[in-house]
Amino acid sequence: MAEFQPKIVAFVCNWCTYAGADLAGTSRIKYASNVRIIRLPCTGRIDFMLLLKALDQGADGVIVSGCHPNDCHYTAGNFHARRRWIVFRSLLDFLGLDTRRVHFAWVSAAEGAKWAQLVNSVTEEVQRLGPYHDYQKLAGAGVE
Amino acid sequence: MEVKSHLSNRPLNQGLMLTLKQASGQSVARCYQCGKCSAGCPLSGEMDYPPSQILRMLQLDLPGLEEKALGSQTIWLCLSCETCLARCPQEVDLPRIMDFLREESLRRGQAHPSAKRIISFHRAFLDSVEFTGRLFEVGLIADYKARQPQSAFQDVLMAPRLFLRGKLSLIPHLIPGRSAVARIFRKVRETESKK
Amino acid sequence: MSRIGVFICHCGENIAGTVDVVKAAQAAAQFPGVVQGAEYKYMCSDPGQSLIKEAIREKKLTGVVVAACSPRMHEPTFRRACAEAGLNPFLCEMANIREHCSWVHEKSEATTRKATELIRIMVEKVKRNKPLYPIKVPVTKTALVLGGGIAGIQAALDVANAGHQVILVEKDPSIGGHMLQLSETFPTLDCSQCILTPRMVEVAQHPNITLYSYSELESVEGFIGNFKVKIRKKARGVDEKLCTGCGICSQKCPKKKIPSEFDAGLGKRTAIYVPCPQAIPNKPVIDRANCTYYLKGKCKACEKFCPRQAIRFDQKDELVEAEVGAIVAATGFDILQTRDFPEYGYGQSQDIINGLQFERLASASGPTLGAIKRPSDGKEPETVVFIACAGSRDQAKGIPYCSKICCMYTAKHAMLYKHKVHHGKAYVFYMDIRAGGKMYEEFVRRAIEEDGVIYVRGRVSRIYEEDGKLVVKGADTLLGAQPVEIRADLVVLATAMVANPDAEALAQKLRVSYDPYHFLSEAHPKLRPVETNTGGIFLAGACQAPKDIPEAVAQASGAAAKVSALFSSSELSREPVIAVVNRTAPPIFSTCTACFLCEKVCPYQAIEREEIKDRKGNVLKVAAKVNQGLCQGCGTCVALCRVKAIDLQGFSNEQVYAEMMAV
Amino acid sequence: MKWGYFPGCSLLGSARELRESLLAVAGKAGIELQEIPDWNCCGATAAHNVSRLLAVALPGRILALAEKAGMKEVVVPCSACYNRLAVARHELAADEHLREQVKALVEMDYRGDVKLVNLLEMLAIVLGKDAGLKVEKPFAHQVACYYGCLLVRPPKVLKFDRPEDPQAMDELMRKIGAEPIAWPDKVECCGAGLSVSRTDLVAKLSSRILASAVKRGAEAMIVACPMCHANLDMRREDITRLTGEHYSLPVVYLTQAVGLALGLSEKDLGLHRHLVKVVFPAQPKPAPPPQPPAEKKPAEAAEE
Amino acid sequence: MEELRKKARELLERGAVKVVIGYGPGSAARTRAVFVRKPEDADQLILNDQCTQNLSVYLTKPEVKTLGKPAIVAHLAGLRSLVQLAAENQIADGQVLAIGVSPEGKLAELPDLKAVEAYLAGFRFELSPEEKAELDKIERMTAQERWKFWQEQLARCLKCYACRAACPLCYCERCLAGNNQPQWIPVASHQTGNLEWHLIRAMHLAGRCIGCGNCERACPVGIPLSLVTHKLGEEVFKNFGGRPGLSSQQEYALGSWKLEDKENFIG
Repeated sequence: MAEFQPKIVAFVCNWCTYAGADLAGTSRIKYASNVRIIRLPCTGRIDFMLLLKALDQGADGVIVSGCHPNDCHYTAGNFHARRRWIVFRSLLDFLGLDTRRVHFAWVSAAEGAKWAQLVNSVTEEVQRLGPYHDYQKLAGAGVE
Repeated sequence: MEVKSHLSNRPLNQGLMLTLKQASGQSVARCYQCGKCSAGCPLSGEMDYPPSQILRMLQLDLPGLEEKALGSQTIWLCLSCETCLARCPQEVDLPRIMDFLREESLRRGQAHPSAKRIISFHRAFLDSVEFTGRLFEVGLIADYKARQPQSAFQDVLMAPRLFLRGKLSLIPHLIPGRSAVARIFRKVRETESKK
Repeated sequence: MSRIGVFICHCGENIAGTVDVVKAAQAAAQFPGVVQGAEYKYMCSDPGQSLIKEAIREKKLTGVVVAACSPRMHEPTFRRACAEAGLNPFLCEMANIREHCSWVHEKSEATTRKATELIRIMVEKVKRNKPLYPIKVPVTKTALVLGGGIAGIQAALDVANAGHQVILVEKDPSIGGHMLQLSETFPTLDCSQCILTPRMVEVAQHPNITLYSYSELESVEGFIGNFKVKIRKKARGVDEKLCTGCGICSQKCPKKKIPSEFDAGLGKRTAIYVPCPQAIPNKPVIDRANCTYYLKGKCKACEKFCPRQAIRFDQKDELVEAEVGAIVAATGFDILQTRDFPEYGYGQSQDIINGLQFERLASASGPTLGAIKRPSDGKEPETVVFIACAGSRDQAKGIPYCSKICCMYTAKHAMLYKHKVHHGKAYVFYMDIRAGGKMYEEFVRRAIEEDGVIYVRGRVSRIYEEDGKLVVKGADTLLGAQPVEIRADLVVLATAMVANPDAEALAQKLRVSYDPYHFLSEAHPKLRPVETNTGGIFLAGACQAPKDIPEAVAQASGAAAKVSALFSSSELSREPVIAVVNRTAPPIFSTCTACFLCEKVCPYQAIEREEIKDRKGNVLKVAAKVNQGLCQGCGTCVALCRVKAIDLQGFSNEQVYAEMMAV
Repeated sequence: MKWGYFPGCSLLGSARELRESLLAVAGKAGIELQEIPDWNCCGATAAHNVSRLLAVALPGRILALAEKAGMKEVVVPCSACYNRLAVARHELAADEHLREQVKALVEMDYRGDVKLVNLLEMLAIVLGKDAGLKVEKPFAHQVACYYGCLLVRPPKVLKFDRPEDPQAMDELMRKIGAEPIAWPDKVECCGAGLSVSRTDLVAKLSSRILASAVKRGAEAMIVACPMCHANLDMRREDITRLTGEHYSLPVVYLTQAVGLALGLSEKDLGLHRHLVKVVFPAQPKPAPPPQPPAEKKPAEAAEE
Repeated sequence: MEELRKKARELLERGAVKVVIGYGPGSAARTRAVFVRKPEDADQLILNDQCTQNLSVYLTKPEVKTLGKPAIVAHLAGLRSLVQLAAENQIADGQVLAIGVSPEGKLAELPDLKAVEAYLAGFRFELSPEEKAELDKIERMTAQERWKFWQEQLARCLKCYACRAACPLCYCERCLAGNNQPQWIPVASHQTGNLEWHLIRAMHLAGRCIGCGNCERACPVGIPLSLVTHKLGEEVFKNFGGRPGLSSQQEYALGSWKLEDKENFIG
């Protein structure tokens, strides 16, 4: 357990990915325990500010996941989300944040194994990248 | 797809299965003994154990059975025609497993006596390649017969007729890079002896 | 000051096996605002629930966190418990430490730590929960049933008999589905049509049932109790009101060689046709792809001879709109075709047929009037080989699942064959015999012991033609996997049951989830087998998973019961997880800037514009307002609103923010 | 058109006529085949029977050499070699560790971007419109197209034609005026690698295949693989000796049939090299095979 | 300039508008906004190359709203914010009269939205070569360099919110930044606070900002805020097409979607 254990926060929609994660559970598929799931009704509800707050709180990696296109329980939430992420990602990149730490995925209610693989691969990548000091050390710096 | 990765999440048995899994990524647990391979195998009738039975021996993971598999004629009769793999509902790469078992049985010196001819043919073949870089057919036959005196007269009748038809060239093709090829053989032997 | 109670469930060993629940409970008790940290073997059990209730009363809890399974499992249970103890049910949240923790991680410090954190996150959330009250929405007491197979028919009749209106939509010209094609049914061997057709007639005559045959679902809008659906009535080319179903048109139709879908390609039909004599409705349709008039522009024989002038070549598809309160999907299944089997000759041999084709061969109403004759030359087969698991349990063909019905109908087929051809030989290649069901195992034994069907355990590797015979190369794993070769006259493949080709599209229309094989997903594999994740939409029959007739019928009645329950009152109360626009003191009245971007993104048109007036009625301000009946609570508007004037009850900014800060 | 070319060992010896007919046809089509310099044996069945690493390393060297010679695609007429090269190529692409291992063994770089062209694919191009060749003497015979194992299996790796009852060769045959029979043994195994060591089994399998073709009215069997040819053409006496069956069905290389149709001479195509005379209809059953001569010195001589 | 004064005088005289919002002389050589309500005051108005500020920002201020129907002197950017404000339901059609000023300084009286949109249709809107070059410079940097660059820039931010005050599209009565329940944006002007404030502001302007540059001009410490707004403007244009502020019917890029929106970054 000497190796760096990153903190991963996952924002998932209730209908697809949360259920998919449940399925991973009922199928007893083992995966990295670094992830903390925050459940929201729909990817459409996932405010970009939440991702910032996650980094604030010392998350080293963030996962955002919901229903595949056309599968949204609310018909279009994931489409709105998709546009939001397109812009948000390019903004993060433009301001020099590490976009490799912010992962977006579609995981359906039937894709328990995909969820497990997603969590594992993100955990491994972030482990490789190390703690997100750049962002974390910001807090407190500068004039009060 | 889920089902697969789900299976692959099961713990592996020990013994030969484990080495097999490591060497070839093949899990014998995937086989559900439908017998389709044995049904389609062109030589299963000639084998001491049909292919699916060999897999069964590995599945049970009981003392004695591994050896039985490694000592079987089956693994040497396998033609690597891949019919089994092409039709296997569980996509078990049986030819790959057979390769593994042959290697293993040679390594452990457990190869079935009657396979001697087959093995010496392979050996003769490879020696020819190791020394010349290519296969020298005449040399191969001669060499093979040297190793298999009892079949000395086999194919003898054919030889002159092939010769007359220009199908037997008496001079081996020595390739410039044959030393490089020989090195490959040597290094492979080294790596494998390390196992 | 909040007083939160944390209740941790062992779930037997399921959680306690990997998570140190005692340690977690102690830790939880130390969280600020937590006044109780308890753990118990089974929280969902009665004693478990009373544990919570007592705590609520004694410790005057202002919030409850139950750390157990997924909220998708037991949230209702625990919220009800809280309500019974006088705590607003929406002040109860669940921390998912089973599906998301104990089941997916090894027993370790880290796992216990994660569980504890998940609990802390929920504690922080629940501190900010507000009492909420269910929302009442009206219910349209009409059900839409999709699919007129046995499942759809059963569901429709049950709902209709409960006194509610039903709209039954069938894509084919007649209802009846696959069951109508079957000869006899296992394990009783009663004639399928004999038991089905009375039900079909009942549907046709039922005052509460509106039948749209040869029609398909176009679109769905709305939500539980208030769906708006569009149904496409495909152009029959026939005026149903005038047509008496006399059948002269078919007799006169010059195109007589079209393979009949109903006879699974073994029989022929005309271009204007009724699938079968028992069809409901007994009105023909014109198959435009094959009709000479549509192909060449002339013929119209049917029109000439129709005594009622009911033929309408210019008829167009018609879109019917309807409002329904519930939807039952009973769209059934499809099967693999023989062409899907390379090793069995890509379906090139006429004498290799699938199970459904054998049903037609054996059916008294079939192309051979029930005589078993092989398609190629009409001879009676001396030897028939039946192959179970053809495509099923076959990873290589992408179908790892068991089709469930094949073991039984294969036994039935072999039996029927032996009954009709006494001297014939019937071989069945199988991997396992799955005969779980009332009288099922007995049925299979009968086939073997009394009717002399020979079972060979093993898959068939290959089939090829030789001297007018089909050489079947298999192996008998019970004989040490010895190769077995049978020279057969007819081979019947029990081909795998698969989802309908358009199942995925349907799922997306209905907004229900589906599995990797495109079968529609139930809300819970055990406890909510007929519901979907979308309120008001239910499942019946093989569109959910392979099923036999009794199971399909049972599920259909189950779905009907759910529908009736939903229709039992004219109002239904919905979880108040909906958006609200804040209202503040004058002069602002609401931080809403009335930019109405929310209006544009709302998939339910739930955003209204409210004018805030003074006493004299002058408009002081316009602000967004949420129609509680329409809002489904996706929260897209909330994420988009820049001032955060709009918020989502149950997942409010404050709650989610707090969760975030507790991570 | 200029292509890389890997003859493989048998084409220098027992399958000499395949080489000759291939080059003749290629020449006719204006395709220049450039031999991979210093190529070695692919290891055939022997290699992967005793060592997986070797079975990948030997083809690895060949592919690496082709890359070094700047070849984009390489024609591999022998299906056995084709199969070994294709499989090795596949495994090297899939397994990074193995790739590094092999690079070290062959002491060359390996990218894996050489495209392999088998005999059928090549002839499809030769007979394609663009080549502008016309059939001069239609090969008007009923033929049994025999693909053997190695052109179609393993399907997931080779992705060539359909695994059971493939069609590519049948189409080529129709193009040159032949009439391919429908028969079930197109991809049944002839015994291949056991040719010398277990002739008895090979005879059995090959005999079955010949019988099936004859029974269904084939006047010739078309093959693409030297190993199959060796077993089906050269093993006739063993077949007769071990199974009692006698077949006079000629076994013709794809390239030879195509060559004949394109008007090339039997000599150029090496038809005289077959043990079973290529005549239509097949020559009648000859007198029983001669007993082994008392003194077999010349024969021995021919070997040493 | 005379022409402008004449038009303003005339508009006020015939009561077409109650106030003319334009530029007047400010301290030193700078200009400031003036609100001319009497015809005789029209001479306060000036128009020269110092007049760069986008005056549309005043249209949504409560104080200004009470003055009655305004006429506003607006360059192209000003006109575009006008259209965008209309699209966002902040000003009603016909309730603002625009005096358009072309890049060459020509005036045009634009009584309503239709007129404004038609007028704007006569121009092409894209980044100037200089602006492009600036963007490229940043984009060519490595992520690390960009991070360093922005950290240095943002380190100067005082959280004075001048950028917000100057922005014609930051019209919220209660800005999120003032919201402390929850406290989305840290109050303190430490690095996190600064970064997040500008991130959030940028996201809120994405697909809406018409690039007038008021924010950058207003910034007392000279943070190159236009870089960010321009970048997002281009991103939105590249991915979804369309530029804000050209039609009041234009869909808000982040409030709409297409099935084929790119998702190469989604696993």
